[in-house]
Amino acid sequence: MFVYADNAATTCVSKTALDAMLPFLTTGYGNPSSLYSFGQKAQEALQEARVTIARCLNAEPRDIYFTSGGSEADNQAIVSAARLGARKGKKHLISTKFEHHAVLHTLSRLEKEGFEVTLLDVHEDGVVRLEELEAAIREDTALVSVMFANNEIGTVQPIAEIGALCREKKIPFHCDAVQAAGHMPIDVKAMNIDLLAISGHKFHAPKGVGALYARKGIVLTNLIEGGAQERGKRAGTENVAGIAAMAAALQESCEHMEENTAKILPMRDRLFEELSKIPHSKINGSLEHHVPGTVNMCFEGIEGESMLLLLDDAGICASSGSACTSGSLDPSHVLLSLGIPHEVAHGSLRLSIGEYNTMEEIEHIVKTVPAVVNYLRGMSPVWDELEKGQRKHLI
Amino acid sequence: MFVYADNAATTCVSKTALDAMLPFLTTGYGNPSSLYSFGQKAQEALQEARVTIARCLNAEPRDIYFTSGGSEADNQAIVSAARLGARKGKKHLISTKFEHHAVLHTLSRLEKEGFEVTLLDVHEDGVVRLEELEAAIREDTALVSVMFANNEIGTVQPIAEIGALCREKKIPFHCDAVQAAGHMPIDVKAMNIDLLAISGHKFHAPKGVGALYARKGIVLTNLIEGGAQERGKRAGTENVAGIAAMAAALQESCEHMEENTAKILPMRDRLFEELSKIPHSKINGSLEHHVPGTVNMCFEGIEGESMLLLLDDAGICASSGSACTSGSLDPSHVLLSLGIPHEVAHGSLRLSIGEYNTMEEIEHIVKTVPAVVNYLRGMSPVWDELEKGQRKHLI
Amino acid sequence: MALYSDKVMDHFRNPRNVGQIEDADGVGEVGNAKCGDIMRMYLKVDENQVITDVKFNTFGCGSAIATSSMATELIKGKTVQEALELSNKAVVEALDGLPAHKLHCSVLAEQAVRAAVKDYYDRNGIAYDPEDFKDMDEDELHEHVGH
Amino acid sequence: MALYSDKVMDHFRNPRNVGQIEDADGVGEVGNAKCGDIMRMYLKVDENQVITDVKFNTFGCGSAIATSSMATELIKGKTVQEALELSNKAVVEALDGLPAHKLHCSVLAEQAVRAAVKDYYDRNGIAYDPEDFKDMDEDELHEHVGH
Ligand SMILES: Cc1ncc(COP(=O)(O)O)c(C=O)c1O
Ligand SMILES: Cc1ncc(COP(=O)(O)O)c(C=O)c1O
Repeated sequence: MFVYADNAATTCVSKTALDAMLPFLTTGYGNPSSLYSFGQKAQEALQEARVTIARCLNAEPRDIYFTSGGSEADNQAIVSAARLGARKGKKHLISTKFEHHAVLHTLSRLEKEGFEVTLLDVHEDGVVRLEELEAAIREDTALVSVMFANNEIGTVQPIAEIGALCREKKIPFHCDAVQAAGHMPIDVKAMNIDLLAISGHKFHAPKGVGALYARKGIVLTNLIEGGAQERGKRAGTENVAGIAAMAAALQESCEHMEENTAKILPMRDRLFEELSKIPHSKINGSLEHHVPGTVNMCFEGIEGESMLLLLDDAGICASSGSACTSGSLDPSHVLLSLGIPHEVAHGSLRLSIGEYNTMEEIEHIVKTVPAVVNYLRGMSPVWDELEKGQRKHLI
Repeated sequence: MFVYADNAATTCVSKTALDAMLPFLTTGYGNPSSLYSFGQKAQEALQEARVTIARCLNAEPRDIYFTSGGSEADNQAIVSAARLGARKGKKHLISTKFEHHAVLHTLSRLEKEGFEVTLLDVHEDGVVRLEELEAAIREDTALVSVMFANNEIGTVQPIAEIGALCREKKIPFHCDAVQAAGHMPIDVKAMNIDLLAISGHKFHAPKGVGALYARKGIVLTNLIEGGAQERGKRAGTENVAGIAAMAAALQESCEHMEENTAKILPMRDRLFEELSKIPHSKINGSLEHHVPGTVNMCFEGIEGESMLLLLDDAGICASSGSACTSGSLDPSHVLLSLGIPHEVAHGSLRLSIGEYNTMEEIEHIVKTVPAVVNYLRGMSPVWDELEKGQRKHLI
Repeated sequence: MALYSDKVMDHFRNPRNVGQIEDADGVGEVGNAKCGDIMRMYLKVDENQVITDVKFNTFGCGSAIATSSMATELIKGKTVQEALELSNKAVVEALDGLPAHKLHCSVLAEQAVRAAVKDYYDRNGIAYDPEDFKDMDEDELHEHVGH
Repeated sequence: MALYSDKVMDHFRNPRNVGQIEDADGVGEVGNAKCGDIMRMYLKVDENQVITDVKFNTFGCGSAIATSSMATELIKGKTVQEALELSNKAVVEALDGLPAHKLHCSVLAEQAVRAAVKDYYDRNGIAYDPEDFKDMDEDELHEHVGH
C-alpha cells in the first residue's frame, strides 16, 4: 500500500490544476507581453488568476505578484520591508525562532548588512506570545514577520492579533502563509496583513510557482530585474501555465476547505490517538491552534531517518526533523525552538495528511509506525540504557 | 491562417517537452528533498536533467543551477560576479549597449551601488568589436557580460574570442545565451564561458524555468535564500516538471539543430528577399553572424504597433521595437544602439521563425506585410511628407 | 481585458474620415515622428463656422489612429467653437476607454483638432485669445501627458 | 542515484549481527545521542585473539545501521589486530559508497570496533600503545569528519 503522508512537503497536482495549465502547455503558448491577441489571451489568463487569488485572500488583484514559489515571495517581502525601513533609519526586524529558512536566512543576510534581528520565542506549544511581540517592538522596527502555520509542527499563530498590533504601531507585517493557504481561511484585510507569501505546490498546484501579496503602499524591491512584468516588480516571462494552475488549485482548495477539514480531522485524530499509545512518545506543538493535517511526534530512543526509511519500505511517505535528513548535525531548528532536547528531537516524525488520504491509509500508518519504532528501539543502545535505567527518560 | 512568427518572444511547448513534464504533474509529484524513494525519484529526475543540460552546453552537471528563467539566471550571474569582484576591490563591469534588460537593469542597480559600468558600442551591424572590448578592460574589471545572440535583431557576437580574451585577462565572462541555446552550438569550455544563462521557453520548454551555468570556482551569490536546494545557491522547491521539460526540449533542439537550421534558413531568406522589395525598408543588423530565425526590418513612414495589430488581424504574430509596444516614449534601445534614428526605429518589425513554421506560412507573411505597410503609409502624414520631398528619407 | 476595447479596434480597423482635403479651411498637425506619433487634421468649415467635412492622416499606434478617427467623428457637423471644447476625456469615453499608457494619444487628438481650428482662425483673420492655445507647445504636450 | 546504494539498503534492512553479547570479551560504544548516532559493539574473542562473534546495537540513521552491520561482517573471524586495521574507507567501499554527508557514520563504525578492541585489551591486561587510540576522543571525532 502506497500512502502519501507528506503533504506539508508537497502535494499532488489536482486534476483541476492540471486541467487549468494544459491549455497553456499546448495551444495557448503566447507570451503575455505580446501585443497580438494570441499573446493577450495569455495576459488575460494572468489577470484572471490574479483576480482569483486575490479573491481567495480578500486582497486586491493589483496587489498580487506572481513569483517562482514561496521562498522567493518570502525573500522579496522581507528585503522590501527592510529597504523601506532603512530609508527611514529603521533597521530592526522581528520574527520568530521557528520560521522557515526562506525567512530566517534572509534575515541573517540582512543582519550581516547591519540590520538587527529579534527572534521571538515560540514556547513549548509552538505559539508566539502577543505580549512578547509587543515588548520586542521598538521605535526603529521595520518589519514583523510571523508565519501563519508552522511547516513542521502545524501550529497556527495569532495572525489577526499580530496584524492589529502591527497596524496600530504602523509596522509592516509579513506573513509566510505557505502552509496555511488553501487550508485555513486567510483574509489579508481583516487580519491587517501587509505582505503575504504563498506557494502553489502546497495546495495541489505544481512546484515552482507562488505569489506575493503586497498591500498598496508597500513598495517592493526587485529581486529579479529586467522586463516590466508584474508591474515592474518581478522580471521574467511569466510561468503562465503554473500561475493558471495555482489560481485554479487555490480556488478549489478554498471552496472545499470546510469539507476537506472535516475529512482530515478524524484521520488526524486517529493518528494521534493510536501513535500516542507508543510509550515514551510525545506530540510536538499545541493542538489547540493547528492546521488540520499535520501531526508531529517524537519517539524516544530512535532516530528519525531510519524510521523514515523503514516506513518507506512499507509504502509510507513521511518526514522527520532529524539531523540526518538534512545532512546537518543538529536536528530541526523548529523542534529545538520548542525546547525539545536534541536526543529526543532526533526521533521525530511528521505525518501530514490531506483530503486525498483515506482512513484505510491511516490504518496502515497506525499499524506500521509502532512496529517500526519497536524494531528500531530493539537495536538501539539508547533505548537499552533507558530501559535499564542507565539513562533518564526525557519524555 | 494563423502564423506564429514570434519565436524570439516565446515558443510553443514541444510534444517532447510536454511528455517529459507530465509524469511530474500526475503520479510523480514527490518533493526532491524528501528522503523516501518517491521523493528521491524526483531528485533523480533533477539530476538527469542536469546531466542532459550539461551535455548540451559541454559543461559539468554540478555547474548547472536551475532557476525560474533567463532573467533570474542573468541577474544571479551578474550580481555574483560583481560581489566576487568587489571583494577584491574590482568594481568595473563591462557589457554592451544592446543587452536584454535583465542584464542592463541589473547593471544599473549595481551602478547605483557604486560600480562603474562600461557599455560597448555594437555599431551599425550589431556586433561588438574585440579591440573595443580589449580597450575597455581595466585593472579593476570584475565582469564582462556579452550576449550570445541579440533578441531583437538576431546578431551573434564573437563569443569564443571574447571568452579567450577574458580568460587571458582573468576576468569572469558571463554570456546571456537565452536566444542562442537550442539554436546555435554552445560549448562553455571551448568558448571559455564562466557564466551562462538560458531560458526554457525559448526552445520549446514551458515558461518559468531556466538555468544558470557557473563554472566551478565562480562562487554564486544567492538571490533567493532558504532551503539547501541547488547546492545551497538557489532556494525553493524545484520546478521538477519544468526542469524535466527543459532538459528534454534542449536535448531535442540540440539534436536537431542542423536539420532545423536547414529548414529555417530558406524561409528566412524568402522573408528578407520579399520584404526587402518594399521601398524604403531596411534590414537591421548584419546577416553575416546571425541566429537562423530572426528577421528585423524597418519600414519608413509607419509605426510598429499599428502594423502589428493589422498583422494580428491577418493571423500573423510578430513583434516590434516601436515605443508604443512597450509603453515608453523611446523605441527599442537595441535599434537605437545600432544608430537607427528614432523616426525609423518606430517602424520596425521583428519576425522570428522556427522549425514549426512552413513555407506556406511564409508566403502568407510576404503577401500580407507589404499590403499592411502600404495601407499605413497611405494614411501617414510622415509618408506624405517623404513622398512630397518635405522630409528627407532616412533609409 | 484585451489590449483595446472593441470600439478602439473598430475605429482602428475601419478608421472614419481618413484622408486629406485639398482645399481645407484649416489644417493642424501635432506630435512628432521622433516620438512615434503625428496627427494631421483637415477641416472644411462653412460660413456658419460649421465643420462640414473633416479628414485625418495619422502616423502612430493603434490608439493614435483610433482616437484620430473618433475625434473626427465627434466634431463633424459641429461648429468650430464646439470642436474646441472637445476634450481628450470625451474621446476616451467615446472609445470605451484606453489603456493608461495610451492616454496621450487622446490628448494628441484633442490638440490636433485645436491646431486645425487655430489654423482656420488664423487664415480667416478671426480673433482669438492666444491664451486658449498656449498649451499646444510640443514639449509641453509630452510632459503634460506624463512621459 | 538513490540516496543509498543497494548494498547499504540491504545492510540497513537486514542488518547482520544485531544484538548484544551477555558475556562479551570487549564492548565499545562511540557517538552520542545529542548528535544523533551511537554505536555499541560487542566482541567475543578466543584464545588466539580471533573474533569468533560480534554483535552491535546502533541508534542512528540508515547509514549508521548499515555501516555497523558491515563492520561486524568485516571483522568477524579476523584477529583483533586485523580488526584494528579496519578503516572507514574499507567499510564505505564494501557498501558500494556512501553519500558525502554520511561518511561520518563509517568513521563511527571504525571507531566502535577500535573501542571494543581497546576494551578487550584493557580487560585482559594486554599492553598497547595509547597513541594508537588517541583519536577516539568524541569531540575530535566529530571535527575529524568535518561537521
Ligand atoms: C536575450 C534574452 N535574455 C534574457 C531574457 C529573459 O528570459 P525570461 O523572460 O525567460 O526570464 C530574454 C527573453 O525574454 C532574452 O531574449
Ligand atoms: C512555511 C514555508 N515557507 C516557505 C516555504 C518555501 O516554499 P517553496 O519551497 O515553494 O519556495 C515552505 C515550503 O517549502 C514552507 O513550508
